[in-house]
Amino acid sequence: MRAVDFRLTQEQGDLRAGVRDLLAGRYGREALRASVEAGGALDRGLWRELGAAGFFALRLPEAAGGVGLGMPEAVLVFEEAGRALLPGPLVATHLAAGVVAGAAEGAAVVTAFDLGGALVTHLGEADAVLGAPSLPAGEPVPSADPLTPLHRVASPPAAAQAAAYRDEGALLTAALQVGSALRTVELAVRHGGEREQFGQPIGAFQAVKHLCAQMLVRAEVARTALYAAAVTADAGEAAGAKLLADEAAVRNARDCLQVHGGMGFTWEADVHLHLKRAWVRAEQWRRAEEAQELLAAELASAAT
Amino acid sequence: MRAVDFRLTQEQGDLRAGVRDLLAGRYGREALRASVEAGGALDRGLWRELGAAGFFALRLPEAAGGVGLGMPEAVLVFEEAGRALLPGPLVATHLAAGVVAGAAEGAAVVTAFDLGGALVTHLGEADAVLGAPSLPAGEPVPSADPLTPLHRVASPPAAAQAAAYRDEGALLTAALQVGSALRTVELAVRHGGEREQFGQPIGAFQAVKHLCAQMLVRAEVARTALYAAAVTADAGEAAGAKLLADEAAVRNARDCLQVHGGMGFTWEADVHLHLKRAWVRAEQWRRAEEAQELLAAELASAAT
Amino acid sequence: MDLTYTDEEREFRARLRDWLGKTLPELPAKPSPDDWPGRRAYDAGWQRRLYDAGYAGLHWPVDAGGRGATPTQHLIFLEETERAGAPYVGANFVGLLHAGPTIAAEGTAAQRARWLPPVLRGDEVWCQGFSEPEAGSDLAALRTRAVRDGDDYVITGSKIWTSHAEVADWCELLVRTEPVSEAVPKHRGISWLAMPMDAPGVTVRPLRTLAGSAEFAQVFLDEVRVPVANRVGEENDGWRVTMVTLSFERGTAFVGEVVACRRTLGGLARAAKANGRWDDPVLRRRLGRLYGEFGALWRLTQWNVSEAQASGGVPGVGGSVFKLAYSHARQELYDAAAQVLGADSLALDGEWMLDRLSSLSYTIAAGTSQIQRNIVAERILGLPKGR
Amino acid sequence: MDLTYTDEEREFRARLRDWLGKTLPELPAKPSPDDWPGRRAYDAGWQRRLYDAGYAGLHWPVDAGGRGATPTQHLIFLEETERAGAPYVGANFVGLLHAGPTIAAEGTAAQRARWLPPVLRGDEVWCQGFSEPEAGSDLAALRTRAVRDGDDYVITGSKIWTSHAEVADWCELLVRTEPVSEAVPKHRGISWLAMPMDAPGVTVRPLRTLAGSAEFAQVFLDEVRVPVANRVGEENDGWRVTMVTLSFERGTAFVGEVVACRRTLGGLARAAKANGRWDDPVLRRRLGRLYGEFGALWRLTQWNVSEAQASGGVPGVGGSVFKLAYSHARQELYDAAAQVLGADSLALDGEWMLDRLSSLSYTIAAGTSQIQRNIVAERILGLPKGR
Repeated sequence: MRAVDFRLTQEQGDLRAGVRDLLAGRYGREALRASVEAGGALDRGLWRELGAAGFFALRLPEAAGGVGLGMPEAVLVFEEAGRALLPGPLVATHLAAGVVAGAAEGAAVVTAFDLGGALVTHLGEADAVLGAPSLPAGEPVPSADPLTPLHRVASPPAAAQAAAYRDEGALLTAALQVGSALRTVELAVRHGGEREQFGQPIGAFQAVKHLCAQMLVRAEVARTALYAAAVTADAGEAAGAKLLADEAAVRNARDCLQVHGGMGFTWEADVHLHLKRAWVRAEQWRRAEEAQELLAAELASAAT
Repeated sequence: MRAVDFRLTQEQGDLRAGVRDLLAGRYGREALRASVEAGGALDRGLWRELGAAGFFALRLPEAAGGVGLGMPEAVLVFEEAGRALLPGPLVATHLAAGVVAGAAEGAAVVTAFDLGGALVTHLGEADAVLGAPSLPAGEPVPSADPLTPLHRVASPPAAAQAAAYRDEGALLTAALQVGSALRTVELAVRHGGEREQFGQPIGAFQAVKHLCAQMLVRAEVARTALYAAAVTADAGEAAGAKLLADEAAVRNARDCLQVHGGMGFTWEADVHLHLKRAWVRAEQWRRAEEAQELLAAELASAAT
Repeated sequence: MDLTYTDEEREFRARLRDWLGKTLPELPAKPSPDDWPGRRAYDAGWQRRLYDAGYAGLHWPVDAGGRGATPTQHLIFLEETERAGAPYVGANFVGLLHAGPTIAAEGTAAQRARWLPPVLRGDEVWCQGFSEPEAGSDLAALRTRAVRDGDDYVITGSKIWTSHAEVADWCELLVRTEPVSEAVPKHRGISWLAMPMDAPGVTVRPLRTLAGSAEFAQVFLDEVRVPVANRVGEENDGWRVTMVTLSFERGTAFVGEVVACRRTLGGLARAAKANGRWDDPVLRRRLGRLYGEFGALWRLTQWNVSEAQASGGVPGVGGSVFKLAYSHARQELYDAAAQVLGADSLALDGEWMLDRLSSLSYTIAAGTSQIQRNIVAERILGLPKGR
Repeated sequence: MDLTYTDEEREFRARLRDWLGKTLPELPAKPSPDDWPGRRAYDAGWQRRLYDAGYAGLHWPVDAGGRGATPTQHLIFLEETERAGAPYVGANFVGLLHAGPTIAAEGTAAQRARWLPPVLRGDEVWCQGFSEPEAGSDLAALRTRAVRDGDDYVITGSKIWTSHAEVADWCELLVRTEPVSEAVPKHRGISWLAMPMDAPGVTVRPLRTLAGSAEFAQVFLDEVRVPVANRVGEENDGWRVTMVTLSFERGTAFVGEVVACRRTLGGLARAAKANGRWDDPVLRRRLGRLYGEFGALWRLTQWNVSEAQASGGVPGVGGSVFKLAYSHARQELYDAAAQVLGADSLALDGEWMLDRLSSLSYTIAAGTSQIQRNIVAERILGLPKGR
């Protein structure tokens, strides 16, 4: 007899560990910093390896050449990608598997109009835009996130174009945010344990300790919302997960920077990469006010 | 030569000290707790003494039997009243001086429709309602603040009735809030220095220390806004002062309660009296969203 | 990750729902908040009905007289009783959730036999004597002194924040049986006793809270004699015994409240629709955000229960994470309620303000948020202790 | 309380406004952010114009070559130059606001004569060598060692967060002249030196910030010889000498920025009106609130200046209160900007994001918010130090 059990199954735990190992080996800190210096240019070889590992085809049925797993497994995989700051239009390409040729295998890079306007990520390297009939022309603009190149297209499509993918896109993006939020807790705790000031590790000061504790609280609440939404596929839960995950990723990166002090303000520290990417993801698929309105509508209908 | 000088003049300092002494002698802790047990019933003798001391007639011209001082002096006096948790419709009666017979001398108790609806404070003991032709009938309702009895009137007047007094009412109420916010800093600091846990005063722990520091920051910023608004008589500055003072009074009372721990949760501690009164005042004359909208309108017109 | 219920669990829920539907209409009228004997009788009556229907001590082990239900069944029980508006555990809180589980885990066979059945039947009420005026967050600094005299301890001191002291039969009491010294740190030298509340020398003085009610009491102990046989666990080992109880408190004690908060949020949405403030996006999105947050907290409860299920029933420090998030969200809920109601929130004839006042204790009681953050930082994250 | 200006002050403002109106159009084009020599030349040119017009060292004492203006006049100067969009102090920041005032207060007549006039004329640029990689918040833990050798100190160590190091002529350097020991606590044994940046053994390595620019540098010192005559203040008394400088930093250094923030807020309102988000009450009220807050911060600046005026020019710990409020408000301003711009905030072709990135340092630089809260709690509120 199995009861309601939130914990990961053995298979899920193995999947997560496998992805973490893969990324640690293939996209460690050196690779990350190389991406940064390359302005977020994608490594097509890595993209194909991700495809071969099932990153994009994870939820395609086995009959269609996919891995045949579900959203709970997908969010675990994307959480790891968020931890590792893996660049690229991961969510859009994953959603394009089975829709755009080559996406499932990692042969194609697929982006999306997920920023709700004229800006598109990774357009310069994309083979397709999810739901768009052809690749639109765009002018590159300098991006706040060194790992996310941006283009501005002349005539963006109607907002409806990415709508069909919005719930799933938001949820997978929430998974990236949760991974980042958990990672910045680790970075803050590690720095707090190592950096000494006034004769003791700064992590021994309550001010730092309590910042870190609240970081963990945010990340864990968001993670729980994420996993639950992945299991239930409820639109309200997905919106809640995106909202909480956006807050957790952004706030945690900010607090992590604060714990790092001046060191956190340098280009060399990874903190700013988490913060900038969290800012980008917060604008993708479903912004905070959209999530709040969706939740308010659910509340209102549940309350009547 | 005098330059721009924010500091109090000698006369202003003396006025404040005088009011503080008066209230310490006439409305100390025993009197306060007696008011609480009496459900906020007013001491008419004290009301007349306040009148005799110029509390209500402060800004009436000397020719009209007043003290002939201005708003900067009035906010100092009201700040002291806020510190002491002095009960009664102080603002409405002050505004009624020269308008309602007996208000200036403290012979009359004047309340106002300053809660923007059907609720009126101290109606049961009031001789008049500011701007209302006659004393309306009302049913007493149990009040969240033991020092502020509430009545609900059957047919409240149009919101416009108290409008003429709104800017000044908001500013004087802000002064009460600032006084309360400064007082709760003192209470928290005193408790933090006295209460020992884990072998040291709790005020030596960063968690408590930093709470207290932020309390002071809130109170000082609000106080500055208050004094400036009192000098300039600018409607936007008055709205800003009310907004910041409401936040400071409520948040400081909350943090003061947190610093006091379980003791702060008791009826015997004064903390809850500050919190409940701050909640009442935040609803009076100009609520947060009204102040924000007024400020936004000023910003928009300044920006064009 | 599996959030579907088994057939057995669905059946359990259906039976319970059915029983609640039949039983709740039969309950007597609720007593007034100040009528302590009436409240005790009401709570005892409800507990007796639970007992007779086989729901008492649902999550207690079978050998302690419980039903040995899984944590998930316990969760279903709390969810359904809250949704149905069933009475709260009330006067039986300490017996069922603190003292009882402690005795079940640490007591002798005789102690279990003496104290557990009356708790399950609702016949005996327990209160808690842990905190002292000078020992709040620093609970281990407690000073109430127990001196051995033959087969008795003779106890002098005082306790505070004791709920239901006026009507309790027993008090789970922490006392110092060994003075603090160089050799004995404060966490040592504490013992756990079951004290009869009618023992000579026990004086109860009600303590008024900021909500104006006397939910708590101070308990003064003047040479109270308690038999040594009433000690649970070894002498001087009471701190460890207590931690078992406290981890229960921080683990699953808020399940019903999260359900209640979601219900409150629904009422708030209805109130906002009725008074027109729902049209203000500031307020609407604030409520939407809270709806998302309490949804997540409900899932976090399930998560903690899953963990407890796997670890054999004792919730871990994860309860601190939950409590930090929950107590903040709950206070934010009532701040939002005040925004919905505006000035009407100041009139106590509304239903919200008393709950708002109570919620002020959430960041203080059962370990302040500051203490919880220390626990999370040191025990979960492994940050170093300060000098 | 008197917020009206005297005739003299009004006249000062009118003259300054007139001069700015004539002078600013004559300025050369601004150099690019990465062109350090160009930036230095630009800043020097501006300072020279100020000098020639009689505005250099406005608030410095007359006997230090300044104009002996009142703090209010200084405030008017900062307000008007910011409103007019005049150049920032830039490369002359340390000379005019840190090192210069320190030398004016603590230096000998010869030291003042040597170092102050070139600062006022914009001829010499200073940088600051205080922080070290291992001594950030705990500045007094600095390790850079100065050993006396005849008439020189021989200095080895490294400094970090040094702005304008690439183009500076002088560095105000804190060094340890007495090792820390039982008898010598870390605040003792520090000395303040003026180090020529072209001295052999000085290496400057640019430090890239998260905004992608090299605003700071690390400075490595390898047996650098600095004459003992370059020491300001007594040997081992540098901590006290430094505190004079730092209290300047925390007191009035942000005046221009508050004016700039209010201007930014106006631009934000225009942007929100243009893209339609002004119609969203959530955003509109957020901006309204910020407008109120920055209004209050501007008044707090005036307050601090009034206090400084009364106390003879040295700002007190009240600067910590201001900095805590201001750094939080400034970060909130850019968060609000991101909400106004939505996804467009991610494109660095907009004007906001670089400012947003810079604002992240506000709760860290010149004393983290945590350190500021300690200062407020201990020095203003008198709370006890922890063990």
